[in-house]
Amino acid sequence: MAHRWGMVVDLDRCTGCEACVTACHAENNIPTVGAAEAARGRAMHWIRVERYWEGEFPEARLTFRPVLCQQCDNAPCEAVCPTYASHQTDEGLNAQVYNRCIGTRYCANACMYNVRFFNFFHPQWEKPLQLQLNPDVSLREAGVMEKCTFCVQRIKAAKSEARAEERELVDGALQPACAQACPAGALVFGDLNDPESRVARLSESPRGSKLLEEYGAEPKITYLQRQGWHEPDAQ
Amino acid sequence: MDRRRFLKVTAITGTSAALASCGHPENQIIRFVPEEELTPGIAVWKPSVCPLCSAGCGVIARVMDGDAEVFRNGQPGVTRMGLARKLEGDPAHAVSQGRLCARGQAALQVTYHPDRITTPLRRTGERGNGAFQEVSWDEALGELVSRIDELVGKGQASAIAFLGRPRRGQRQALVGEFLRALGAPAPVSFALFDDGVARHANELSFGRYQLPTLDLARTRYLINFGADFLGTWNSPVAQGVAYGRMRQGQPGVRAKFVQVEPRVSQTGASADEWVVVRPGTEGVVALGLAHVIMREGLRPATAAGRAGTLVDGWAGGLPQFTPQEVERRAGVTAERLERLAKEFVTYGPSLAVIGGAALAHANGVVQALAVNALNALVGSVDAPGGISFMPTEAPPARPARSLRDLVSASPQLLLVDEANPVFATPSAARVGEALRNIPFIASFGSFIDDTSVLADLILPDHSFLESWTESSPESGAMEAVSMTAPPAMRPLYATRAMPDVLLEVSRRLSRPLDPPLPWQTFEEVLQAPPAAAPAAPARAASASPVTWADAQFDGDAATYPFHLLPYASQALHDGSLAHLPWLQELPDPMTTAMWCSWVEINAHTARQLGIALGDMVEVSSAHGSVRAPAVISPGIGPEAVAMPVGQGHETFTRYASGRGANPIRVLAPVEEPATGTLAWSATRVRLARVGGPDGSLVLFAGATRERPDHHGRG
Amino acid sequence: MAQPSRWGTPSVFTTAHRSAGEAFRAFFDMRPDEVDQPVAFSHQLHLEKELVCTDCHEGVERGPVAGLPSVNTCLICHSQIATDRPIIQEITAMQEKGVDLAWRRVYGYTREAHVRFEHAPHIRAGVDCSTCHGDMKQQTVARRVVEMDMAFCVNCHKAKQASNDCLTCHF
Amino acid sequence: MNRTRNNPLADDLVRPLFHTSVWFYGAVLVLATVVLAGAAAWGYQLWYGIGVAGINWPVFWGFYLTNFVFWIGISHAGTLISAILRLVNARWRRPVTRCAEVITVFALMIGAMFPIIHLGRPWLAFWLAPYPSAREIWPNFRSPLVWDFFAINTYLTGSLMFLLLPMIPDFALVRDRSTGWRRRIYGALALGWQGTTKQWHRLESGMQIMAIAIIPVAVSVHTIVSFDFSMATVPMWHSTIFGPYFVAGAIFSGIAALIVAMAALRKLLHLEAYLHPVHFENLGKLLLLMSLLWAYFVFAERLTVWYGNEHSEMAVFWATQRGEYAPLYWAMVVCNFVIPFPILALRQLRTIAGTVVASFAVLIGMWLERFLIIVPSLAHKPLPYTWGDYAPQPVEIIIMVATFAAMILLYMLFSKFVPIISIWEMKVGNQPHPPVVTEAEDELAGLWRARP
Amino acid sequence: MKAVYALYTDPDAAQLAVDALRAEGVAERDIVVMSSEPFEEYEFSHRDKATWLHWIAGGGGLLGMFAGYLLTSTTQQLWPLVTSGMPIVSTWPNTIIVFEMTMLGAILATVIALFVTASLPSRLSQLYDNAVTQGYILVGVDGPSDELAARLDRALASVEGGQVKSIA
Repeated sequence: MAHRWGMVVDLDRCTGCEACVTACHAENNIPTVGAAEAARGRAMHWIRVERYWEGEFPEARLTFRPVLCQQCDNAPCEAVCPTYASHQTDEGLNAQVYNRCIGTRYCANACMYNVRFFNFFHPQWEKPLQLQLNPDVSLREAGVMEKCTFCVQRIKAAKSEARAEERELVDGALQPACAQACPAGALVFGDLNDPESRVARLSESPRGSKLLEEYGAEPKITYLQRQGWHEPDAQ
Repeated sequence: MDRRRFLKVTAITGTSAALASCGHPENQIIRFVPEEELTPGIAVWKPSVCPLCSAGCGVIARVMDGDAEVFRNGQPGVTRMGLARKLEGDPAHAVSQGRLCARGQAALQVTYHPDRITTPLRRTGERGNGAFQEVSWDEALGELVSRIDELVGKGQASAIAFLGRPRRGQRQALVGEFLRALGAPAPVSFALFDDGVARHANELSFGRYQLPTLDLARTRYLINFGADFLGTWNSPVAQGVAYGRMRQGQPGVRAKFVQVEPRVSQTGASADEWVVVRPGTEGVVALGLAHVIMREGLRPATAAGRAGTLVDGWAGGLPQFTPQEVERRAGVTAERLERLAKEFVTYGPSLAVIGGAALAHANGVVQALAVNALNALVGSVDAPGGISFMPTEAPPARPARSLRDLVSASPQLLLVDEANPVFATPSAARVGEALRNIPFIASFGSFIDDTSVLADLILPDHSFLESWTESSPESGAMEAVSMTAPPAMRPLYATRAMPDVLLEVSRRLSRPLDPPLPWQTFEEVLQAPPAAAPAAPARAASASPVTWADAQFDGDAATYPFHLLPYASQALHDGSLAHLPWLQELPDPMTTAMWCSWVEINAHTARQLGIALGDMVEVSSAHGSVRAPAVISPGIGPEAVAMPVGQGHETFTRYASGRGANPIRVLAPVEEPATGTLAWSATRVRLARVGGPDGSLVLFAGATRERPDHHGRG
Repeated sequence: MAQPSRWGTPSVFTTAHRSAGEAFRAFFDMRPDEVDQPVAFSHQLHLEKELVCTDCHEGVERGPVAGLPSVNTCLICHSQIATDRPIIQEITAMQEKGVDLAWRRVYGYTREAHVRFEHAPHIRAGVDCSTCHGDMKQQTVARRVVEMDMAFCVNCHKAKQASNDCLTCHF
Repeated sequence: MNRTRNNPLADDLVRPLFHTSVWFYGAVLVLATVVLAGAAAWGYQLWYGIGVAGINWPVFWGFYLTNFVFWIGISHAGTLISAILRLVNARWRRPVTRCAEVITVFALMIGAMFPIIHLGRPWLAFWLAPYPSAREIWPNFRSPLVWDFFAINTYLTGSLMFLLLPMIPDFALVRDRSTGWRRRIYGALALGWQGTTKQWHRLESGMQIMAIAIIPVAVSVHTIVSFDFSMATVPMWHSTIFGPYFVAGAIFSGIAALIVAMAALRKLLHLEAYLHPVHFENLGKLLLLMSLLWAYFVFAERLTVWYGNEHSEMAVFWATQRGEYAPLYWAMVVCNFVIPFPILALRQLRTIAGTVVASFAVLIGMWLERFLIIVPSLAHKPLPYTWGDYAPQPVEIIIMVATFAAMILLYMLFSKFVPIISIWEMKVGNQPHPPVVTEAEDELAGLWRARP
Repeated sequence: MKAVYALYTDPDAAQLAVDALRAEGVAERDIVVMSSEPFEEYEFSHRDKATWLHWIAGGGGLLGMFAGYLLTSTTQQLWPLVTSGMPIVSTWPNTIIVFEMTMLGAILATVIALFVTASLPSRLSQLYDNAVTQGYILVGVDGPSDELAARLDRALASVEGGQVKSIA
């Protein structure tokens, strides 16, 4: 059976440390845009840690929520793309084909999660910072939309390696950079079609919900809600 | 017909393209024969150690071939070489366990930083103006050796000083050996957030000059007094891993996490309960908890053992720390304290942690002792779910000298290894001025920062990926961890590892060292390490109890109504990482700010002073003032303002120079008396709006864009 | 753009084209079929001597990139063979000086194509080198003889029932 | 009837083609400079990237798409109005039709440029067109942008034909009155028109069919432009009212543009004899109707959003109602309703000057409306963390100004080369045979009543 | 004789001239009437009323509809890419393309049919007079025999207010 890649984000584990953010930058050749451009709202973070305050001092409470491309089944970004740069693969990935992208930015508007980022200018690396670039990942040029790919290069490498060695993929061995870096283990990645996989079991959790579920985009990322503390019954 | 064929038909041939592409300098540059066997496009994982903080996480570097611009024999060219492309936690390392924090991930950029020093430099202009000229290693070493020779010849070897970052392991031991053989005083370690207070208190309470390992995974009740253990304190990766297990490690079991601090830190954000206290009264709360526990007879005073006897009045049940008294002093209601105390003792294993701002007071040691005693009282020392001390072959030793000792000794020659005291000390401490008066300074760091800009000679070190590395963390794992790793990649530039430079210097000295150092290279040092430096005599475990002292603050409350709470930036830590663009552009988890400094202000305060988001405010202490844009936060009390540390470098590469403001500079030079560490939370300030937004506040999202009525949607 | 680097190259690495002409040529995929190589290496001659591709293009079975040989590779044989030829002497001299051959690529895709081609899976699938590179026995200095446009790849993938999803090649 | 009946008319209307004042050249020079500045700005943007515009994350669409919708709206001036009036055979339409149709064609051309200017990689815009290529990939017909491509193409083709076909007899007229190079050019343009009864009849019935065909196309174009927004689940975009709302808005702004253009022509080309106050009055009534319709749509849209009280939509709602976009929002209401309504409703004010003032207000108001549909919604998408804002940059402003200059320039040049009032249709209008109704009687009836 | 014609300013006169030509036995299709405006009120302008233009437009529309359907459905099946969980051949959105193609087909068919049936573009025929665009109505016959020409000449002259001309 084909894979269906998905993720579970455990908000109870997330500490907001942003290890995932830098890991993603390093893995996916995401450019830093500099202070001036960042001030104009052009910073690119395929994964970000949203924080929401509730209440006021001294009862203020904070929740962190890592948000990345939700890899929706009914992705609103896909249909609106005039050139098929955005479409669904048979493994459930919400593909972004850079060479096909003409930069209408319609997908980014259609995406209610705002997880798509646009190369307003050509990315620049002041030499020799370009030596840090991952040769397995494309460098996106100006005018091209980009977003989280679930580290498709890792998926492809792992599948290719498994095929060469004539074995099945092992659950947990293949991880996107963010999940791999996360110290608290808040991000769990895997194959939703494998009922034994950790991600499939966790996504059944009663704590689970989808972000902006009411829009019906059917994301493949399940958020496990943060829990409160209750006094244990027995000592 | 495709585009290509179309053009062929129109008879535009490729000749012009070929001619044009010859014009690119890349195609004219010399290509050197690769020095290593590489399979193109295949990644190799090589172990290394993250050098950015003292946690000592083992990392693995993904090395792949690539074309690097290099110099060979003074000739510019390009060569194919193995290049580290990504860092990840080493799954086999007991501290990092395959995980890595944001800063560790960004450590990659240290190697490839465009402003890295590539060859030795000699100062040419005025000290501090940043003018250097490139010199050969031979020349540079010759100059350093002649300076040392001169001092040794005059019998002034004791005027040679070494200032480095707190490091452990063979590299540090080698420095000690070198200095001892030279007849110079012991090396001095300096870092802003160096936890000397916590170590000192642990030595008093438990006989270990060491930071504890927190067994969070098995804790069921955690009270944290200000330690940013999920962000920047101690061993954040290991603690993060354990925290994940504490939260959702076992089905149906979830520990309670109470954070006691005056401002919500990134760690505090994850707490189930935030207890606001006045700065410097964390220990009062701890002692209040102990009082309730003992009063209720839940634990006997003797359970705390030595840690308890160190606290004055412990045996009598701490009568002066009744809940009412705690409420008066710390601002925590008596009912809440009673409840917390009962919960803490009931739902064990429980654990209390103190660190960070709570210890950065003049009464830091007694605060730490209070928490240590509380831990001991509930049996959380060396117990599952409590604190323990990692058994290490070379236990951490109390430093023999401090920065203050170094400065007051007016050395003639200073060797600086990546420490940046000019940035990280209050201007009132006048460390920069003192350094300027040292006749000769040599720096080993890879970058020109606020301190090394004063150097006369810069002898650039390899990056950690290019040199042998070692990890001997003092905490983070239950078992002893020690590793060494060979270089992950060849050096990009004409740099040399600092230990190798010291060994080379020792060989070149006109009067040979006695005894001579027995190694030729750092690699040999790692294979046959020097004997551990003798620890400073363990402080006589004085059983004399320590009396509670209230935290003292610089500046009177009438003129300076606010406590200034500097805190370690999640991205830039103590500022030593401000040169890495990935970290500069990492949104702060609490404010989403990037590339800037800011002042966190309570909404009520902001309203009173007429300050809106992004307005420029001036924070003034009795010792100076800084300006930064305001961020209004519900996570800080009305009597405090907070500022992240990390920005405000005068000189520190193109990415950090002249960016933001440095709150450390305006602090009062108050020290914790027992350890001499800076009490960086002990300064009062006043606040004034000095202008509208100047555009320096760069937010990724959030604060400007959020309305109070839309919180927590989802 | 900032000052050139110490290598005389631009100090900034960017995906931008440096001139309108370069952008134009990239857009129309205008590349010479033949390029000037540092030495006139004859594939024909070497293949006739029963060398095989993987002798010099070592990475082709293992990784994404076939790899272009360095002078070290040349001199594995030529430290003994044909050492009297001027071209071999030149190469020997280069190795002594530590200077490598700056081969220029003949095949490959423009950056805008975002094609992430991997050799190894194709070799494993039994695709012959000549399918994409032509019969090298007929070529002296390698030249581009196969037009690798998208139809070329897609047709082969169709014929061999390999995946034709966009993410197969473009990511 | 005598032979002189028609000639003064033709003389009048052809005169601008043969006599050009210095002022004209001066104006062309100024406008061309502005247009060239816009072209230079676009070149700058092409070279450095779309980032020179003010768009950002998350406001990915800004001025360019505002102008796109605005100009496509303006394009409804012409063809739609003139087609409806042609179908209902409103007498007073005759001097108006060509003015209107020209607006359509030029506005469409300018409008269609904006989505291309706005692309990140405009050199690949041809991928929107369905054509067989080696890639075997075709456009995604589910994308509203592809619908736009088809709709605008159809509309542009139709409008162009609708404009050009009735120009042929007038070209023949100019051909017969000119000599030398002019005769050759107009001779070619006239396609050998002779005016046989068969040609006239085919032309008339062809125009009849075109008028029938162009109305649904025009409606579809602006509906599809509205689909660009309403297909996306962006707060206050995802609304079924958008189709008719946009069409009404388009006609609204189109009529306003027509009134302004007619007033300018009347003044500059001295066409007082042909463009009477009654034309302005009738168009003013239409404008009044559309203003009321617009107000109705806005009220319906706002009421349902407010009543529904959906979280993310309310964020946009309040941002426009009393937040950072409120000044623009209320300016829009003033321009689209508060100013035009009294002017157009009161007969005394419904003069040429009055309607022109009202039309200018409407043009500004409708531009603001497009801006307020696009930007506040994108700035307030469902996750509050991602809220943003937008400020236009010089490049966007220069290009926008240049397109206005281009519109005026094209209009001026057109009126210099083609009789701006259809001469033969004027002649038909002057034929004595139909029962003559006075202009006063004709006022409302003439709008909708077919000639017997 | 190449042609015989007369120029009238009054359409009533032109109508009389047409009737006169008919009376002379000139076939309906040989009578040429040119004017600078259509005269729908007069019988002479209705001689070519019968036309297939509406049907051709409809046919063009059908053709466009069919082309639109083929274009959308076949290209979507050619390389079946899933977007947004929609079916490969998505009827609703395709309807929009089909509609636009239908209208485009109808418009193009109309224009082409108009041009073909109205013989546009063409060179000016010999029987033409610049006076037509000055408001005269030309009534004449192209290429009559000499004998017929003389008769027509008279017939045209018999209508008041005309200037009879001939082209040799």
